[in-house]
Amino acid sequence: MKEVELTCSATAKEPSALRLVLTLGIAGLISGFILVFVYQYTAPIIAANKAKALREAVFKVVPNSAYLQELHYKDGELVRVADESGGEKVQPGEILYGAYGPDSGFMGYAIVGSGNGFQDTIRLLYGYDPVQRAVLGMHILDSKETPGLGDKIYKDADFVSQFSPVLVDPSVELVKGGRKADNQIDAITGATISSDAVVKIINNAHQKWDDKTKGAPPKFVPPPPPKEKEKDGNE
Amino acid sequence: MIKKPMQLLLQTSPFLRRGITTPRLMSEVVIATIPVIFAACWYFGLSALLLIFASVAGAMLTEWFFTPKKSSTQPSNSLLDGSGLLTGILLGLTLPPGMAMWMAFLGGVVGISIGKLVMGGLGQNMFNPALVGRAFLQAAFPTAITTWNPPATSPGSLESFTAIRESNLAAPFMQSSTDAVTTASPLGLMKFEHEPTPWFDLFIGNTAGSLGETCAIVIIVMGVIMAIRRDFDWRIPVSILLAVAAFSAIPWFIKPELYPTPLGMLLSGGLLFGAVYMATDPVTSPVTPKGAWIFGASIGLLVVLIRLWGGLPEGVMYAILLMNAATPLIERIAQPRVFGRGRSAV
Amino acid sequence: MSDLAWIFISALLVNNFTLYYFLGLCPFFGVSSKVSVAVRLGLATIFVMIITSLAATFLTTFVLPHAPYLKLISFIIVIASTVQFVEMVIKKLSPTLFRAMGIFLPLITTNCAILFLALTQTSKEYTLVQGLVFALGAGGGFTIALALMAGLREEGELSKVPNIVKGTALNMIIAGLLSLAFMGFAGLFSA
Amino acid sequence: MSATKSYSEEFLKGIWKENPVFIQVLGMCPMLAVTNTAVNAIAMGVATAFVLLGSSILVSLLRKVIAKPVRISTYIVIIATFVTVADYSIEAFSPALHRELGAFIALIVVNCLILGRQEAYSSKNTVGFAIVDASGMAIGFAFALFCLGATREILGFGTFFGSPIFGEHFEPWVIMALPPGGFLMLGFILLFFNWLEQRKKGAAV
Repeated sequence: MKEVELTCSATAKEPSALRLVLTLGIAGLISGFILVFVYQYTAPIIAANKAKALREAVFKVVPNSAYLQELHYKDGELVRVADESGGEKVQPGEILYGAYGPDSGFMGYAIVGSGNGFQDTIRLLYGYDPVQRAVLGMHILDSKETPGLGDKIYKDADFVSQFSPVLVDPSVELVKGGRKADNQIDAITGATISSDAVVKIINNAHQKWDDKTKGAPPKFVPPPPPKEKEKDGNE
Repeated sequence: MIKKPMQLLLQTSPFLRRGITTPRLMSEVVIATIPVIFAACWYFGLSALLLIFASVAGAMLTEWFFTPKKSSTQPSNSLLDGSGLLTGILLGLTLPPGMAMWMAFLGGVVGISIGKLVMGGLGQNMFNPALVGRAFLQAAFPTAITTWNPPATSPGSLESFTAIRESNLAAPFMQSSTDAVTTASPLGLMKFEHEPTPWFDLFIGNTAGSLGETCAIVIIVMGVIMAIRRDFDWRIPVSILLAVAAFSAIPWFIKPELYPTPLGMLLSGGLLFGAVYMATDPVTSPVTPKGAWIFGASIGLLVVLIRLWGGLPEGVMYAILLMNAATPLIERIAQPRVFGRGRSAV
Repeated sequence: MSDLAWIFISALLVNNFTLYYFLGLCPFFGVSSKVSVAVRLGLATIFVMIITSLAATFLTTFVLPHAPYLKLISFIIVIASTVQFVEMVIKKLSPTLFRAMGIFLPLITTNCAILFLALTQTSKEYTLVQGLVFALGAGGGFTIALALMAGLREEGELSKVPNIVKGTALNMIIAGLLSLAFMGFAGLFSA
Repeated sequence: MSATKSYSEEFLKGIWKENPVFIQVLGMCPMLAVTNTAVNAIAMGVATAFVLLGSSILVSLLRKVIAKPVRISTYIVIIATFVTVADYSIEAFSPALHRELGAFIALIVVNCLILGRQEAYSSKNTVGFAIVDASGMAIGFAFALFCLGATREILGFGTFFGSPIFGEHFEPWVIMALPPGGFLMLGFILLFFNWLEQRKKGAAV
């Protein structure tokens, strides 16, 4: 409200154009200096945090896993993102994660799915075993469902534990009053829409990835010994 | 548009013979709720009376507490005009039978305080106070207010009348113990299970639902009587019901197995109760006939929208509140043209 | 429900910028005392939102991958210059319109709804078209909220509001009740 | 600007007499959205305080350099810089908090309170006074956020700083955690301040 007068009252005495440019130049210089410094310092920490959060989520939805690698579908098979993609950038939506046990044996895939919930978009990660054809676990990454009601999709342990495991054939099904078959999920009382959204997101994501995950899973390639020079885009 | 606090002249029809004073109107509407209360007791027993008592107490005590004891602007005691009593009764009738009494009390307090007193009292409220109370309860206790008890198996018998639901008596601020027998409301059944309820049950009220909303026949009869006595503008309920029937017929024609029949839509949930007792509140609805049609039709459209495609099975309360908010805008559009002046800008 | 329609409905009603995310409250309370003014400000906001959305898509595609830390600064500069630009264009094309809404234009710069729009469409990785639909819905939702609020406030002016409630407290409570009514839209078309 | 103003007075006015939220009703956009718990409210208060303090010092230092016609743009660039710093720091050191507060940290940029202080105070006063004024305002703002956050958390979740205080049978008032609860609660608090004001006036008469 006050800004109106502020912007309109700028006609007192005209300083030279040079002065204006100089002012903005100084401000820009200071701000640029601070920003680059802070960015340089925090970017690796933020990246590490994100990687850690992802690892933890993947290990949670695929039980007993200890390693993961990013995979994407190319020329009829799943390949590692890191070495096969070369110069091209893989879209985030086309990535899934292979999870491997402590002995590097394949444990399952972790797949990201998203869709519309009661209030806003829900993003979730679920573990999938292509042999058993079952969901191994489910973890909500991001949702704005109603506190105390819809947010039970991640706060209610009983609801979450139903996903480990649940069969995906013919499809994951939402029921009320207790699950009776291995492909059923019991809806949260009073939050049918949110429960339904979770089930739908998994079914949709499964449809997308079903054929692509039918082949033999790619082998785990242990990461090369950590080299600390991987900073990107710091101009 | 000038509002007088105590005297409300209804200009519904050109042949109106008498101005209706607020206490008279209020007492007529209060009397008109008695059959509905009776029906509620018939199907849900003593719970109905307990809840209505609690919400009336909440409403009246709030009104009493905040009314200036000696005030020049309010010549008569606003407690006696019956509006607080009516708000309390209407609020109580919209609650599910298993609701805790303290919640009903709180609803009465909230409805009167922020729905009415804050805006300047009787005749100045922008939203229907009873619905403000209920919307608050719906947002505050979403589980409790959507937990439905089935109606008594032998309605009207003494034992079903005196069997008090334990959840009514929960200690203030505490959770109500979940009653053993709960069920889904007809709208919930239709929405989530696609399972229609027989229309005759809906008609006589033998279904789960809020206390006052289940028995369609009583509400229809009382609505007709009140319309004849000109307690409200008949255009509002008529346009709401017509709009709901019309808008719900379209999806039903296309996919009858997925969407409810127009008749089912009309008879189930709080639609009739809302159309007759809530939307017709003269303070929060447009005064011109054209405005009343727009108001009612919009409520009907919103009800269908929320019921069929929204997250909640029922949307009557929200539809009325939203159109209460839009009433000033409707009045601008529907204002009769004054000679010598252009239309006021929207 | 198709993706675009859902983005629109969600921004317009379900996640209404003002009544759900509390955005743009300064103009919401500051400029909502008259309906005619409120609607005009709403329309101007829609316009600025659309241009901001286009600019944000451009920035996130071509500039920000190289300098992510400039996100906030570049967005706010884009918004400020868009508002200035709109002001100039309107002044040139229709002096009458400019006089009618000129005062409210600079206000839009400090409307957080616009910055939120740019940030959200970036973090949700909306395409150009999705971004435009999002801007249209968000701006429309802001306009609806503003018009409803203005109507209620004009009516409130005629009534005898208790002294201690007058002013921002009453506006805040009316906004709360509007927000409560808008909860009815939750989950609309989500299934 | 009289020469007699004291540091303590300039400091205290922001906390009570000119409290940015309760009295001036500024900067509501970012505050209502994130004040559903006490922790979020305090985090938001601290982030805002950091930005306010940082930009006030810088603006006050540069007040002789900044040319009038471009001062608003300069302030915005400076504020946006500090907000970006706060944003990155929170994301680096507390990812959980960053997820809770989301885009609302970035919205501190358009908080009218901060720009207002630069225009009304820092650009006209020495660094010392700018610091004092900014801290007072920041503490007042954070205090208001805390009041809102705490009441909304207590009623909406039945907890205070995450630990339950009413026992397990408490029925939370979910509405308080939702947007309408934010509006209503702030409305009630403002109502309470109006009432205090009126009582004071009544006592004076």
